Amino acid sequence: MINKTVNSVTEALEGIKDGMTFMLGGFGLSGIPENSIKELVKRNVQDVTCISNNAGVDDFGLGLLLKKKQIKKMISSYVGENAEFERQMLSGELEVELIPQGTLAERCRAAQNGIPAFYTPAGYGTEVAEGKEVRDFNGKPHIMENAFEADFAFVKAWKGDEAGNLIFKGTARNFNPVMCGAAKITVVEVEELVKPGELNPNFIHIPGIFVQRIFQGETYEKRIEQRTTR
Amino acid sequence: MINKTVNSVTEALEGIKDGMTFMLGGFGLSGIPENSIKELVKRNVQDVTCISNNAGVDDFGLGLLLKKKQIKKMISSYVGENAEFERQMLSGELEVELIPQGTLAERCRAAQNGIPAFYTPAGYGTEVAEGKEVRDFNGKPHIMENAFEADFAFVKAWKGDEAGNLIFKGTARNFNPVMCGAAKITVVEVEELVKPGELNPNFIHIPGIFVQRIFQGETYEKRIEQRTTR
Amino acid sequence: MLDKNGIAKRIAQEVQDGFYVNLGIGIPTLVANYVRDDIELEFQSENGILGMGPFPTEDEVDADLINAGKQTITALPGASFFDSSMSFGMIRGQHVDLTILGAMEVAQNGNIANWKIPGKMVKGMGGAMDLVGSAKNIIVAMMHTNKAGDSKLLKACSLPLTGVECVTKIVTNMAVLDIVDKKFRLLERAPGVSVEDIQKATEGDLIIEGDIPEMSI
Amino acid sequence: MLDKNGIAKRIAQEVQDGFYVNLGIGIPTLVANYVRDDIELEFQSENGILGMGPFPTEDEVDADLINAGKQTITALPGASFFDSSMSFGMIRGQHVDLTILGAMEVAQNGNIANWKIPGKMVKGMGGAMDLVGSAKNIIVAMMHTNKAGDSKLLKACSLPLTGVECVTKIVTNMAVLDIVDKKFRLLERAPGVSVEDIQKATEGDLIIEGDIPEMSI
Repeated sequence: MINKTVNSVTEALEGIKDGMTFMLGGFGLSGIPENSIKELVKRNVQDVTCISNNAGVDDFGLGLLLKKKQIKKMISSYVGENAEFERQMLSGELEVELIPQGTLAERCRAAQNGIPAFYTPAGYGTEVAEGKEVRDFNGKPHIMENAFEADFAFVKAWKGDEAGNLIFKGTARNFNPVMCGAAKITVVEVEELVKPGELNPNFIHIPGIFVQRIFQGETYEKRIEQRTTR
Repeated sequence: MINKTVNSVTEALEGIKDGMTFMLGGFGLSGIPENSIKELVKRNVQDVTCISNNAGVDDFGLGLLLKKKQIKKMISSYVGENAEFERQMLSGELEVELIPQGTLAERCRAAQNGIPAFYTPAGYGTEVAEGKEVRDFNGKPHIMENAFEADFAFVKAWKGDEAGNLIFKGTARNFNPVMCGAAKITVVEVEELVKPGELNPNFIHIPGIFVQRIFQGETYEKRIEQRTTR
Repeated sequence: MLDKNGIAKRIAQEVQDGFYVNLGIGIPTLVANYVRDDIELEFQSENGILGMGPFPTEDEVDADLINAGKQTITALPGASFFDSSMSFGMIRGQHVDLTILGAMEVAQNGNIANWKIPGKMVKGMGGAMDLVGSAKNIIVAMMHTNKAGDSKLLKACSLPLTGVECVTKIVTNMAVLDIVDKKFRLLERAPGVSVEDIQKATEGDLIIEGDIPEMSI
Repeated sequence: MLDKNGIAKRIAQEVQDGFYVNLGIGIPTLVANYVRDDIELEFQSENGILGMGPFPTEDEVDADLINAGKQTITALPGASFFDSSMSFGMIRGQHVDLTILGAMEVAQNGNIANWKIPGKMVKGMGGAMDLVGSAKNIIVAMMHTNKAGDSKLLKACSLPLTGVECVTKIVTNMAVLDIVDKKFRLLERAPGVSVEDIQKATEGDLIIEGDIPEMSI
């Protein structure tokens, strides 16, 4: 068993530098790596490119990095919940690349799996296809998309063991599994870190081989964006 | 909940025809759809193309179809355990397309996921690359591979529920999950068919949307090829 | 003239037995409330759940269980959770039978625009481009005209596109239409709305054949 | 001259702390028996397990738990099971650190052939083409010559290739070699084997620099 545990978020983020590209898991505020994000804010790393489906809200998630203007460029699919984001984007302070959500997921998965490029129909005939190769398969046009390249992936799992094996919970799974192993270094924070053998090997969502560092997060706010009840 | 259960293997294989292309899960004899294979032999469907990592052994698995000369073409990665197979292939009775195991898996997964083509380094510079597009990514040559097209996928899972949700066990998982939804009709046999809600939704390997028909297999021999003990 | 719930009610009639359905944010979400209960169907939400149930009670609220609109939800028996790659595999692989989504504009060739107003509003496409790029069956739910009274059913979209020649049906507060030969074909009128009202509110070419029945909802 | 276990023992020295290792069928499988127990490592088997353990006891035998050689195995604490797509994602994505496999022929440019003898034997490549197409670190374990006494270390492969310019190291019953400037470089001799013996048994160009030490195994 190869032990992937580190003792703290400080140790987990060793090696982050200005100008790097980060992947961050989560959909909306669900399943975001809260502890790693806080540490990124604290270290004040600058000019970073973030690949993340959303950009948080004004006072939580990636919104915290946006507020401090640490982000040079965002690669996302939906950013509608963040006023500061919109302001920085429309004023030109923030570079933004919007791409289809499924393409975002698959470009992560491609990086994880050593697939340099693939074809998808998503975005054909739209701005998204500009400058990309178009090719027909079965009479239907598709565009070629490339695997992402990133320096760090910050992932949040529910449970993990010391070997880096991960289990996610509910819809907090989202982009987290496909970002594991999709960057040079994958940093995972978990709600509960257990000993090897405590997780059923049949129900591990992501094997430890895709993870370089794992630590137990200190606290989780798990903020809900739209608390809707019946 | 959309109910996918059928009452028997007979009902499950409704619509199979001579000349069709089938995908069959399993690695060696582990995780093969034993009941569907028996029924294919019984129905004596002819001139079929089989996409399956291996070709069984002389008297079990796909070997049973080979013996009856039901198979026109095999698409596999490794066929070394089957003397009758080798005889038919070397004599030219059987058409054989050998492709790398990872490419086989990914071409299934591509079909499942609506990815018509992708690039892989596997097989570059070998017979496998003949006639295929070669393209450099990051200075390394890759070949383009297409998603498979198949009429039926025959899959074996450990447990399944009436909604078609599946759980596999151990290394009997292998190619089974990636073939679900990769053919026009996916037929799944399980060791244990349970009611919806009995499987933990967090630990379902394949959601029912990828499955058209599910039934409980009558018996499982689960033959072991290399019984090795210490 | 229909309200939002009326549009949802009418669209609910399009949902068939055995359908996996993806509902967009806004009016489409309301469709779930009006589907007949004698048919089998499952709702997929692209953030990673199949078998989505109603909103939770206060006790059931779980931050780890939301839909694509970031609303808290529940999971029905037979539900499953999965990652974003598999979720869009379901969509791209045409395993989802019906997609219902909103739009800012629809053109008579089936083009749709719903993610960006240059210089003003840029929320992003989310999963919409994947959905319209692959779905066999796409119903648009929207108001017939915008707040300024301008038609949203156009000869050509003026906003950046979400997808090309993909919309199959449109249900608005005034009418049900489909797309035939790159034109809008009027199928049904909303209660109290005349064919002339619809003609006036539709910029694109409109096919009107025979008597146009009133919707029954 | 080494026997198969000797080759495996020597290769075991190449396994480093923290390595994920894929072992091919045959001699490579034996490597697991000789790895130092003071380092952390995990064995991956491409049919879908990471953290593969030793063969089972009679009681532990499970038809649903085999390795890529179809042998019954066990799973260690911290193991995981996965499908073939993810398994080859680990391989193609270069997450596996070391691949050890057998060969029929290796050429001095790093080409390898191990899956087909035209007209005679066609077992198939299994996962070998994926492994050699992506692995950063490929060690070939094989006999220096074939049963007829002909060299398996060639100027150019005569059999259909498995991969091109990919082999990094070769451990045979006679020697340890790596590949430099498209030539074989002799690194170590097996006990009792002279440099001349190796020269005679090697068809490809051989770089011999200084004294060639005997292996310590």
